[in-house]
Amino acid sequence: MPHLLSILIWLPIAAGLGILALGERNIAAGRWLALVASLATLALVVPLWAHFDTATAALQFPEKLPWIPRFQAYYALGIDGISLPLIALTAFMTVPVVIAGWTVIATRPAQYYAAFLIMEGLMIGVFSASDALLFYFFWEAMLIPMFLIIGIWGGPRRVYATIKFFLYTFLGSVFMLAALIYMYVKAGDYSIASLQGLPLTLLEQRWIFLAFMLAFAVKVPMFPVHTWLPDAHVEAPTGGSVILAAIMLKMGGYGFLRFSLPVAPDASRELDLLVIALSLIAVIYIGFVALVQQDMKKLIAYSSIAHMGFVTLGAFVIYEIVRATGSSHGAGMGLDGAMVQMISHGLISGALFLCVGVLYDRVHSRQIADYGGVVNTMPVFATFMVLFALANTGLPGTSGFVGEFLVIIASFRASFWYAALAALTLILGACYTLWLVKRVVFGAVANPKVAALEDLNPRELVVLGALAIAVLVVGIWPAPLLKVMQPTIHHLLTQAIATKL
Amino acid sequence: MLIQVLFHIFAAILILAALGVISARNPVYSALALVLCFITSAAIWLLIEAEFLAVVLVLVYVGAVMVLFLFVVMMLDINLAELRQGFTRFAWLGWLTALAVIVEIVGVVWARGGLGLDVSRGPAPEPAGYSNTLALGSVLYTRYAYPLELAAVLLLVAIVAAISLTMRHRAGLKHQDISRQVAVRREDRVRLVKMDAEKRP
Amino acid sequence: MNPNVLLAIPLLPLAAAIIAGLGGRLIGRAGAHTVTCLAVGASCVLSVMVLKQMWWDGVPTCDTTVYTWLVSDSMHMQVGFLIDRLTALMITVVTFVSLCVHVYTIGYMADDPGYQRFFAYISLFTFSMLMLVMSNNFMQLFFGWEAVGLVSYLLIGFWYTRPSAIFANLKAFIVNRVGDFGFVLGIAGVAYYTYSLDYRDAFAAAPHIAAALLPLTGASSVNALTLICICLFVGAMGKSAQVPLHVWLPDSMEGPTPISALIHAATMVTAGIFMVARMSPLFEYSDTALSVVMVVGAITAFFMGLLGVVNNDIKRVIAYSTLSQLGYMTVALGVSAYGAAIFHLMTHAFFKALLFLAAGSVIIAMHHEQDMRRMGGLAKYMPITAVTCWIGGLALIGTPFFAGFYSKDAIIEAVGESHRLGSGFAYLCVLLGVFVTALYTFRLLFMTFHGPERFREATAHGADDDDHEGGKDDQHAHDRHGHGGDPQESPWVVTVPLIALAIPSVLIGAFTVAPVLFGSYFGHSIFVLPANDVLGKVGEDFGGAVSFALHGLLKPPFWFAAAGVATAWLFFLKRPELADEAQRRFRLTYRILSEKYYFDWLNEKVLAPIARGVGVGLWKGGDQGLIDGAMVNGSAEGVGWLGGVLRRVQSGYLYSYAFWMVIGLVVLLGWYLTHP
Amino acid sequence: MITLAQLLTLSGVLFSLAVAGIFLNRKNVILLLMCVELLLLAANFNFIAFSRYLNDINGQVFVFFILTVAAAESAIGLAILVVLFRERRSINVEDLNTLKG
Amino acid sequence: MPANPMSLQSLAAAIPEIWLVTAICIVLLVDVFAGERRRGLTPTITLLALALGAALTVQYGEVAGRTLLFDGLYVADELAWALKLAGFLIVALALLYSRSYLENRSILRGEYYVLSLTALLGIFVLVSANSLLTVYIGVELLALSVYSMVAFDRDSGVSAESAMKYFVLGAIASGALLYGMSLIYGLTGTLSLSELAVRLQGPPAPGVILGLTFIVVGVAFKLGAVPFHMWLPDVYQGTPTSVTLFIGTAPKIAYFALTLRLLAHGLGGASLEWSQMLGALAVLTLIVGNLVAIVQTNLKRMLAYSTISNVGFIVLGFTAGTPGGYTAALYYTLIYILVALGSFGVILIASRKGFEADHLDHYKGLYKRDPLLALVMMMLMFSTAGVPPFVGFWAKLRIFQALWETNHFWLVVVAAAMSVVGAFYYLRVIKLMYFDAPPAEYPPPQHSTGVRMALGLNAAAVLVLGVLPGPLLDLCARLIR
Repeated sequence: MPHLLSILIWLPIAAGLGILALGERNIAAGRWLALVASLATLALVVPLWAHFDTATAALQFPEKLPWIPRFQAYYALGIDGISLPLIALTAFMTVPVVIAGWTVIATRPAQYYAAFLIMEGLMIGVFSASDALLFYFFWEAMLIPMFLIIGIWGGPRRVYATIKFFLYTFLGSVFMLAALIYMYVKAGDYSIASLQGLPLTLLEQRWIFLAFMLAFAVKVPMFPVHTWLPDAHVEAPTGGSVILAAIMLKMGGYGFLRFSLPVAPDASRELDLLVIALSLIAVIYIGFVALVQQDMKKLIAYSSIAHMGFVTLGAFVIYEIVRATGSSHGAGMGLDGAMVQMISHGLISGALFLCVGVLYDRVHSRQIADYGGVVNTMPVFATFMVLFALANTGLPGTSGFVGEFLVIIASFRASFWYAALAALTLILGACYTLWLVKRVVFGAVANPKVAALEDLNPRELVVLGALAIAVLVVGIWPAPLLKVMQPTIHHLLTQAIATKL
Repeated sequence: MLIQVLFHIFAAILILAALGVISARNPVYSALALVLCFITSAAIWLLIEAEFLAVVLVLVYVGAVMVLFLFVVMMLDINLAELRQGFTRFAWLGWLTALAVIVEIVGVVWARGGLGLDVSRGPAPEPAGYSNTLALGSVLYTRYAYPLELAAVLLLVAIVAAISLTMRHRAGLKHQDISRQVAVRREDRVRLVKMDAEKRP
Repeated sequence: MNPNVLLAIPLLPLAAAIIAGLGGRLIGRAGAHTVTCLAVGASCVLSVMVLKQMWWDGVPTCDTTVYTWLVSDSMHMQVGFLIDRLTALMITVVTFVSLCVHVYTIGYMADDPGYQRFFAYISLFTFSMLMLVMSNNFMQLFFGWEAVGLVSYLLIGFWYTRPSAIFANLKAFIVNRVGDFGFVLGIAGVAYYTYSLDYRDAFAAAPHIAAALLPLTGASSVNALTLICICLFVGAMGKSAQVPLHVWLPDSMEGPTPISALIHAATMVTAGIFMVARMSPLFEYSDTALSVVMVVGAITAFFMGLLGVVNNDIKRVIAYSTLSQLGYMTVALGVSAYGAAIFHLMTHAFFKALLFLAAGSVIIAMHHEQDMRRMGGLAKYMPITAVTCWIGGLALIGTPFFAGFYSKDAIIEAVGESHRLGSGFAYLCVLLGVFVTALYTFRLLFMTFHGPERFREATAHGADDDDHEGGKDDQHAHDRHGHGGDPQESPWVVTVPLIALAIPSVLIGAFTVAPVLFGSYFGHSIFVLPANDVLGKVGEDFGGAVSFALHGLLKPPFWFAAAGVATAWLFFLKRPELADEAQRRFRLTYRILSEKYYFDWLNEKVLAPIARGVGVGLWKGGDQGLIDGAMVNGSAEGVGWLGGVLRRVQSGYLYSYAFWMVIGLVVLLGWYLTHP
Repeated sequence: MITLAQLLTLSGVLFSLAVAGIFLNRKNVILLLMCVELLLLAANFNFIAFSRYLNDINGQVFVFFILTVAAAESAIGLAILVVLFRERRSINVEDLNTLKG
Repeated sequence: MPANPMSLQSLAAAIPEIWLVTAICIVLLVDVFAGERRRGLTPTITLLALALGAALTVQYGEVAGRTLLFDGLYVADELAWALKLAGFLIVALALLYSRSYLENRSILRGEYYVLSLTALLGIFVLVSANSLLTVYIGVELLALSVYSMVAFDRDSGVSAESAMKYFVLGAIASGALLYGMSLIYGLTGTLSLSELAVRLQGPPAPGVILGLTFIVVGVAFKLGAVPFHMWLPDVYQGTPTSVTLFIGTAPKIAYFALTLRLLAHGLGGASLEWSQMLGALAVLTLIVGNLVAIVQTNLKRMLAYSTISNVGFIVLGFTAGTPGGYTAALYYTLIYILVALGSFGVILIASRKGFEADHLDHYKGLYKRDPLLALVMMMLMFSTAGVPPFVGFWAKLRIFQALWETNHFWLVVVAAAMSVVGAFYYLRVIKLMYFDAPPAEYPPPQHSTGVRMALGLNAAAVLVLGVLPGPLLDLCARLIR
């Protein structure tokens, strides 16, 4: 099927513009259009996955049109084993967002849906671009809809949150742009492949690595540039939080895998301890911070940071493994773990934010203190909430376990202490997540508002159910997911541990 | 030699006059000092055989521009009292800066090879029968036709701007409308009434 | 052996759980318990068949793979079954006890609104436990490990409206997570050295792992195997409630009694024991690790037993006895008498389940009163319960010929034989433990079934119940027998399991001791280095179950037990005032005991606040103060401030504008004229 | 005879005096306009000096145009001044500070 | 040099200027005779004249390669041709946007249009100047017209004040420029730029540097580079918005051309020196422009400072001192003009009779009051902030590229950091329009469909050029060559 990727990118964007064209007046049609479009996108992922050749690490479904001949910049698309799952995730997570906003978005629903669909297209673009300039184009463009989503449909402190979000990310990516252009000047074109192949001195690599790291660390987000995330999550509407946590954060990890490691392998080797240290700080420090949050969304936001710490840890621990064991044997596990962790965190955190959204729509409070004993009035919801919470604690059998398990095993190869510190998340994660569950879900009915709650409506049921199934499937049988990534990860590993000097 | 002496005299006057311009307490005085500046510089130009420009300078500036200045000064009934200007505490800083500029320029001029040409040489005297005016005129309307046209437009701009900025129709101001005066017809002015002579008793 | 059968054993309960859990509303209460009981019954039958095949038909060990969980960097992680005699024994025990509990629950939870949910949980638990014991690799082991933890979490918090319950289940999960922290590290270590998660490879590699050194810091390094084994054992400590990770078990009594019987006595808590036994090929090569195991077990065995003496909640007494018995098993592991440990695990499963269910039956009769001080003289009202409970008690204290005797005596002797570092201390602990066991057991029996009938006033003012742990569940506000009326024997669904469990509690020891303990039952499923084979030594003079028991009458453990019984009789039946006397006399000791050695105090009043304090500190200080305040908003404000300053340069005065221009000119000139 | 250096020096002095006049003067806008004239005069000096020195008439042509422009410029300047005075009833430089920051 | 004979044929290249002068006279006469009665006539005529001029330029004005006219005082090349065409369009748009505003302010007088035409003429002169003399005359022609436009609203004190400041400072600047020219002339003995380029080879003498510095000061003033920028905010804020729109857009072409022809071509010999000077000025400009813009409360003034920061980028392009750099500067200039047209246009539309929508708070909730306007403004703001898919991104990218090509590491860092700071105040405008509640009292913007359509197209161009930047980039590169 030709131009599948292009369709995946432009279909949602077109639909979004269509919804804008329909306008607020016939929003009913707009809603359905949004739903159909998002479902169609998801459906299109199926042939993508089906025709994906899991034997090769080469870019597949390639498309290449001249875009800016003067810069040798092409509208070049193509996916490999690490973009495919993320694209699938994007397509998958947009549907719940559309459904979740069905009735609850009162002001300007058309623009709300348009924003999300356009963003979906852009995000898929980020993951499928094989030209650095195109990548950056999508990467930045994506900020605009998110900026508006938080700012227009957000909570009381939305302005602070959204401007913080924008500037943080903008700061990061501007320097990435500078680095990209520098490499373009040296390489003569923007194709990611040639940037990866570009020979660079250690000094250049260092600077480039730092520039990239700034951009990606902000997105991931890594300590200490994570403070935009809690604010953004808390203020964003449910859908915004979902997309933010489920996909936007992944772009940081994707960037590390796609750019930092292959483009600046030597610098990565040199500075890996920095990243590892920051990741471990994220796991522990943030774990403690999450423990004391009073706001459900904030708590989940912080737990996201902690979980994303595993992504960066898994990605960079490979160098320590090589250093410690002298061979790259088992290093791939770290990368695998990072990838799986991204997917699973996408599902779980998205689901948790949807759960919070369900409560928020009813009670209009995110404060843990305003809840208690929800299970009495919403047993079905409680079941899902507990399930996702446990998945968040990395319970085996749920997707949350796979990534963390792989990363811990991999980091043990590097050093016992990395593994030990990383494994602390078992305890901390359980503490903050289950304490949240205890205070919100269990217990006697806390107040009349909770007593008045009614259980999930079919829409919410479908959404949460789908996510629950996804979480369990990935947890019980992750083999297919890893099979898709395998050759790419292997290729990436060889690129990452090779030297450019 | 004589020229040197004259030059130094004029130069001295010129600089003093310039100082007068910027330090006089009354705008009228500084305007007059400026006039003096122009005249002396015209003189110096004469000394270096740029007669035409010297003359033009006097005509245009002293004759037109400065009169305009004075006219404005007079027209605007400026409260001279409040314009009594004294230099402020930071004047020394200003003077210092001015000095710095002088030093930099003069330094370059006098430095060995500063300009890359022999500054101790003066302009070569023109041959006899040379007419500065003729030389100018011969290029002005041929080679410099284009700038000349532009200068014309420039003056037009000045006219348009000056008028559109300053001229305003104040209500109740009496002024004659030429076109109406010209366009007036006989009927408008005189009406011939036919009346018979006195009735006879 | 037919793999489908093996598959069926765990999957039947899972299916039942799913049906009862998701379809609970449709199939109703009867549906729920029918489905689950049938499923568990079926897998019980299958397990017995497996056991038979293993034991009598001598079917060889079977190690099959069900499916590949994932392949990462050429490391295959698979889901599979390892069925050897150890497994066979375990699955039989698990399914049998589970079955009893299912049946028992029908009566016990008769009119709990969460009826279906409950059955779903316990079937799910059966599934998880079976996955755990049948696993042939660490990943699946960990899955079962966590899954049983999850179910126990759900079951302890089954009555989620009770603050105490949801506190207890959170505590249970987190304490177990502390254990799992170590467990995961152990698994990672194994993966590191064998690049595989299958037992097979791990066991094969054990010797060379034992030779390897794992660098901890630049200078120091430890024996890899020791580290790995200790990490694994930390997991076992969490699951099997060894000091100091035992704190969750007593609180877990918040759950319904069947749970206490099924999970917190018979099966889940023994997972740790099973795991270590399963890992015997690893542990055997690390004396250090085994010493640690032994010492921890010994401490648990004795000191947790002591707590049973001062507690008045009937279920908690049994809970502490469970702790202590687990300690015995751990000690047995520590002296590499794995067989004895498993054997005791098995016997204990029966009689401890029996005791719990008996206690449950008492609790039913007492309208969910659990305080023994409000019981007494029940024997004549509920004979079956009393008798079965006595049997359980006798088995527990290791009366010769009873099941408990064989296992416990074997352990004590094995410890006696061992020369491992710390075995002296261990021996002392287990001997004194025997005395303590007898003491609290008979205290329980006497206070419950004999002596004055204190339940009449108890039921009268049973409402004002001082200690929050006295589990009154409002769900049971109804009662089958009117207040003040005499307590009556429980219905058959309750008594039948009691009897069903009483029989093995008496007999199973005598019948199985020869093969399981001293015979070749376990074969290769348990690995013991010849040097460590203490059981072998114990077995040398083994002349059959009867003579073993007769010998038992002459050995110190028996006399310790007798002394315990006597003391109990004296203090709690003959002259109860002596008990109060002693309590006054040894106030400090009593205080320490009744405060449970201040473990809970430490956790709740010290560790938890510290953690929260750290969290708040990092959040307010680190995130909001330093990063947001100083770095983010700080720089923003800095920029704004600078803007404000620069803005003032734009003063609005022509001359200053001109001045700046000239300054610019001067500077440019100056720079370029002085730097040609 | 008058050397180039002398002329250039003179013009330099004139130039900086004119500039100084502009930022030393705190009161009178008209004075600023006069200083501007002075400034142009300085430039003229240079052009004439060089043109004579190089025997190249173009410089003087340039001066010719400068004079023209300067005349126009002063006309417009004065016009603006008039407008300003009409509005503010003042030509005090220190009153020209409503726009700032 | 041989005086080449002037035939109409040879003058074809100068058609824009020639037509423009004619047009000026026509408009002047029409205005005089149309008088008070037919106000609408002059604007219409002017627009027609501009359109016709553009048409003529396209038809006859294009030249192959580079030809000198008027005895080498005038250069006609592709760049000049394109820039003049752009000039026609920009001025036309600016006048189109301004019309209703002028009416509301009752300053819709013929002179306004005449002056803007003369300003355009000045621009043209600069664009195709090839002699110091023509440069000077062009500068003055433009400056004088603009001074008088700034003061055009005779009833507003602030506009008079800003005009006066502009005038005086501008006079200083042109004085400095002139002084520098005189020195350069004296030291090279020629006024012709192309001749200069030939004669100025090798390391420049101090005298040349002296003259160069004066010229740089003059140029920097015209561009609005720090510390010669101080006229800019006051003028932008003080003058009627229509004039702000005018001076914020069209003259930038001229100043670009001025810098290119005078420094890059004429004084190319001393490129090392002046590029260093410009680099220093650029850094200052970026920092001051962005930082001070943050603390502004008046939109016009904020945009003025944003202009300054954009000038910083343009100057960076020249700092690179390579054709690539000039291309970048040209591209940036055109893009900047496009955006400035739009954003000041929005202010014009948002203002009503007796209500100047120049305070930032006037834009609160514009999104609810007038979605189209808000959308346009948002796109423009994102564009200037340099966020794709809008064209501003490419402008910045092109500058960065030029700087990397010449290894100006720290300039890149400063530029990058400052573009982040800059993003903040553009976002603030969007925040006001989109996230804040609309206050009741502000009158709704005007509904002149034509202008709105033009604005819409303007914004659309920003987007389209952003998605497909190729052609324009190529054009700029071809023009510089």
